[in-house]
Amino acid sequence: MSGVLIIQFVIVGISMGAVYALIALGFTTIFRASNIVNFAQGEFVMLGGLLTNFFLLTCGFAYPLSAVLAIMGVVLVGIGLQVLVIHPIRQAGILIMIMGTLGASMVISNIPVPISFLPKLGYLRDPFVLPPITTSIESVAIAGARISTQRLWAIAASLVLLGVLYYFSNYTRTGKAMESSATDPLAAQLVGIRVERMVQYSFAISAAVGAVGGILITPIFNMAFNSGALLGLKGFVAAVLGGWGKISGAVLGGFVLGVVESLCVGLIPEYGSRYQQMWAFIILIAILYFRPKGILGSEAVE
Amino acid sequence: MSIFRIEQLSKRFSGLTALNAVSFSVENQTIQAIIGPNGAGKTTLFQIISGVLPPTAGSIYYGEEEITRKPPHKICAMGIARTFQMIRLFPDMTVLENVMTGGHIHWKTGVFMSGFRLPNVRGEERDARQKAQAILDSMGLGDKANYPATSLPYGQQRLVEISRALASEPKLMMLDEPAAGMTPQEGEALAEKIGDIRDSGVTILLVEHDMGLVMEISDQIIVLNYGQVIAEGSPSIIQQDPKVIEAYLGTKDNNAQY
Amino acid sequence: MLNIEKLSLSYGEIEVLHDVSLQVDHKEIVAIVGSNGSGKTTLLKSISGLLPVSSGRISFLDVDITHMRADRLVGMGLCQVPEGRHIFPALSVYANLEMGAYVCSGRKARAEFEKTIQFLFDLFPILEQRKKQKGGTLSGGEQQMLAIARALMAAPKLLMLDEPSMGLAPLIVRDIFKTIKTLNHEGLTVLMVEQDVQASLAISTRGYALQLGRIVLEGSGQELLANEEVKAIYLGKRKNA
Amino acid sequence: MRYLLRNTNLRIALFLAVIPLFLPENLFPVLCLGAIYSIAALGMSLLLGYAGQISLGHAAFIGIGAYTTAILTTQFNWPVLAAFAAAIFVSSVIAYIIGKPILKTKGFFLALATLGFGEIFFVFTSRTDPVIGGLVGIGGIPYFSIAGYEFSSYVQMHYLYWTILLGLVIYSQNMVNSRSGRAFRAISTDELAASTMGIDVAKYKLRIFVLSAAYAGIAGSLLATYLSMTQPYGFRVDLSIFIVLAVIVGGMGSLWGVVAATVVLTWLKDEQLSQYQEYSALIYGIILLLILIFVPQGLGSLGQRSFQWMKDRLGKAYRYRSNRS
Repeated sequence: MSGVLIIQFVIVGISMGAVYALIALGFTTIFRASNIVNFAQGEFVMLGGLLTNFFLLTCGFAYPLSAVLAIMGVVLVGIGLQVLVIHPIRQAGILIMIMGTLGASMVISNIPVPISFLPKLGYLRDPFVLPPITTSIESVAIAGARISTQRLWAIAASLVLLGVLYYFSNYTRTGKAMESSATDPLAAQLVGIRVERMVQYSFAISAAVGAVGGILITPIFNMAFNSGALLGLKGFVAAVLGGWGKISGAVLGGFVLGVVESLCVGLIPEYGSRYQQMWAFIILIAILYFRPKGILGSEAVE
Repeated sequence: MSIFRIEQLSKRFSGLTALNAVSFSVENQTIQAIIGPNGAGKTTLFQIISGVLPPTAGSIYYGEEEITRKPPHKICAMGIARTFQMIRLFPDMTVLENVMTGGHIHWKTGVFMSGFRLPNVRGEERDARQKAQAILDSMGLGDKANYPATSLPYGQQRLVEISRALASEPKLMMLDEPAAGMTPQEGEALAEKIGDIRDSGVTILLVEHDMGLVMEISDQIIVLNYGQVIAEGSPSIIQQDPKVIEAYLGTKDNNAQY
Repeated sequence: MLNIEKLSLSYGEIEVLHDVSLQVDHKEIVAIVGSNGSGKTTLLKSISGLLPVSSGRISFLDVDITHMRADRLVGMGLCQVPEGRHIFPALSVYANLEMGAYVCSGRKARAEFEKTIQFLFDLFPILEQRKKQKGGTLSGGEQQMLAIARALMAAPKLLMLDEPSMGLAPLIVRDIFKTIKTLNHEGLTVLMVEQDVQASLAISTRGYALQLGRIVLEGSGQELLANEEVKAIYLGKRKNA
Repeated sequence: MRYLLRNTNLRIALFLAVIPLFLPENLFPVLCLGAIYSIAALGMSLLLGYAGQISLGHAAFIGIGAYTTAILTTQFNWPVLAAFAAAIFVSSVIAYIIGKPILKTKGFFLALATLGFGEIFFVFTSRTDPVIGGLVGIGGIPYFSIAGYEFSSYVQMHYLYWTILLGLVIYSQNMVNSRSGRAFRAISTDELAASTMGIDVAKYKLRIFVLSAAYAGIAGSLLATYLSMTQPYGFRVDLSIFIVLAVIVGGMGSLWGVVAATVVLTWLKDEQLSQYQEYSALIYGIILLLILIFVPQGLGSLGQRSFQWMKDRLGKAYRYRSNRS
């Protein structure tokens, strides 16, 4: 195995990890505002790609406009999820919450199926790929390894979103209020924070983050209406791996998971790629056993 | 003879010192009360003794054996039982089942065998039931055995909790505010029951706010304040101790300054 | 100012408050005393909208607030310092105070904010020293001061305090009660729930004694302090002993 | 005799014994599959309803039972009964190994970890071609047989499955009402209080996890002989969700309730929804959400609640009338 090839796998891993990081950020955002784990997080990613594809192909809008519309659409879905599903079951306990978000995931991912029977929308049932964001330069060379510009976009965007979310939750009034309503809902209400509203905000934000992840990943990854669940689970694994509940942990976990997964695929002959979708969960079980707090250490996990 | 001893026990929670080098020992078959203002560290002390929280420093001895940092189920198996400040009965069980659960350590049938209703399993179950019923009878709750535990009034739920703790046949029993939420009459009855339990050979460690009850039944009192032992002695000594009056009962004469 | 009529509240089957009626007038300090489990905290929580009331009526400044959400009450000027302080441990002292002013937004509020915070720093100099420290690293007494200061940031008309003396050394309790008295002189109405009967009744205009969810006694602070029954319940001198 | 008739288990057994005489032919598969899934749901009911621990990976244990039976009977020519026993053993052992690390977690994390385990099982079976046949799976599994007697018709299978189920219900009832059952119920509501009663919480959680996986292994083994084949897609997360849903709908603490719910849900899924093909997942998801939102305590509680409501109504009407007279 040549050094260049290893670098290649690492860079591919980092770019995939960037998307895992965005999904993990979505989990973290909701958890920090409500102590809820949203198992439908992966659907936001899928919808982000799907809606962009829809606006781009079917409506013929420009790429940036399509992306913005798609993000707005996914945000609406996120808020709808909170209002229609999460809110009614918020008192019913953790089991119902898990089942509720799983059920929502099942519904969201299958909504494209009936819609696909409308004229011109048949492609919704098939896997799809978005065109890359930048078409002029296809790839650049880094230390001898070739890397597509789309992958660089994914890395850059996840770092920017990390910065934005970090600033938002630590330095803005609303960000602090969101976190306060999860750490101490009683105290939050007593200073006049409307806790329910904060939970809605968190769903909106994490839907937006997920949608961005979807837009970035779809040009690299064969997306289909049912790919959301697996992506969501891997994002969750990334968040646990980095340190549950921490913004920095989500991002670090995402990158580490992406790189480890990519190296497993690249370095283990034959079995590495054959069992590609399995490594993340083996890492998960190992981390739960040896260091449930994750790399950066989280207070949320005992 | 002392049955139980604590040496230099400390507990810090992220910068706050809840217990600061607390030492004391408990004589066999006595009622030892621990009093002090809310937040003085009494409940933390119970949590540490029963293995729920690890101490930051110090050690705990039961008889001659050190039990510091043992898990709660081992501590229970050694003969130390407790009740909780906020009642923690198992809500989906009847009163009798709660007490039977308290006797968990005395029976043997494992998970896989318990599905077969073999004669020895049935016999064990019958014994457990009888013992639990006997304890409830002695606490005056015999007729409430088949009620859902949380349907009883507050005061009786406290008695169920004590019965549940008794079912493990402890040598040392820790009661965390047993009289809270009881009417004065219930408190009186409780005081009598606690005395009976001591006389049956159980040592009692008692945290209680009802000073009347404490003064009436305790053999020895420890006063905690700010995580430290500020006084120790018999009820009559404690009642006269100026430091205790200052910390706990409040000083009447300096009200004027408010 | 605050008027409670025949308030009852149950948790499931068990009724924890029975027909509680009380009122608080402008510029009063009213103390509710009672032992653990008497329903004091439940009462305060139901007033501030944290627990749903089964029956009865609560009005504040002549507005019916019986079923109003807790966060809206803060905007109306009804603030509570909860039992156990409940400061935000991960936020700095300053950020805690900022959160206290959450309901005050807009430019005018910004100017108010600086004034209020200066006033509070004068009142609690220790908080100014610890401005940048995380709330969770403060001592118990400092946390209690922060909790009170945070509630004051919302410019309350009525401040409700739940066990402000809990877990604090006597000297600090004295400080806190002195501060409450000072605030009251400046025009703040106070309703507090306390276990420390001596200290709380001594500074109160009026008091109520709560036992097992019922108001059993009512009177001026001094009257209650002198009352034999109060002594019997709270000072450990049994009537029959 | 009258005592016997009052015994619920016996009444249900009698009902099940005579029902093949009256049932339309096309409902037999529902009853057979319903019984098989009920066995897994029963295990889940012990784990989730009594001990309060969630698992979203039980489809994998069903799969392990099915694959063990399939491999041993088709490739090693084991008798079915021996393969059946091996299936229970293998699923228990794997549950023991996997349970140790993941039962340290709770709630959301336990859900994720078990979900991840299910995913590992799926990826492994679908991507491994030698011995287990990859996505195609294993076919040609013989019918269940005991000492040469083969259960090959629906009626025979009906009696076989329901007899096993009845035995397991009784076993579970005994366990629930024993020292261990109380320990599980204690753990589910208050781990801390349970541990101060001398209950070794970690040990008991592992035991019940293994036991419920053994139930799943039994179900899997029977499923393999019923379908005469196994495929990775048969043991995906939707089956795990199905089983958890059956426990929720049936009522967390009611064993026969869970069985009834499983049969109804099997009918809904295999008979009704399967007609809608591609839409079935969507409709199923919507039904799942509606159940969670409107009857989170299960349909058992719905029955109870409407009964209570009727009683209240009747009581009021009665009082009203007597006041007027």
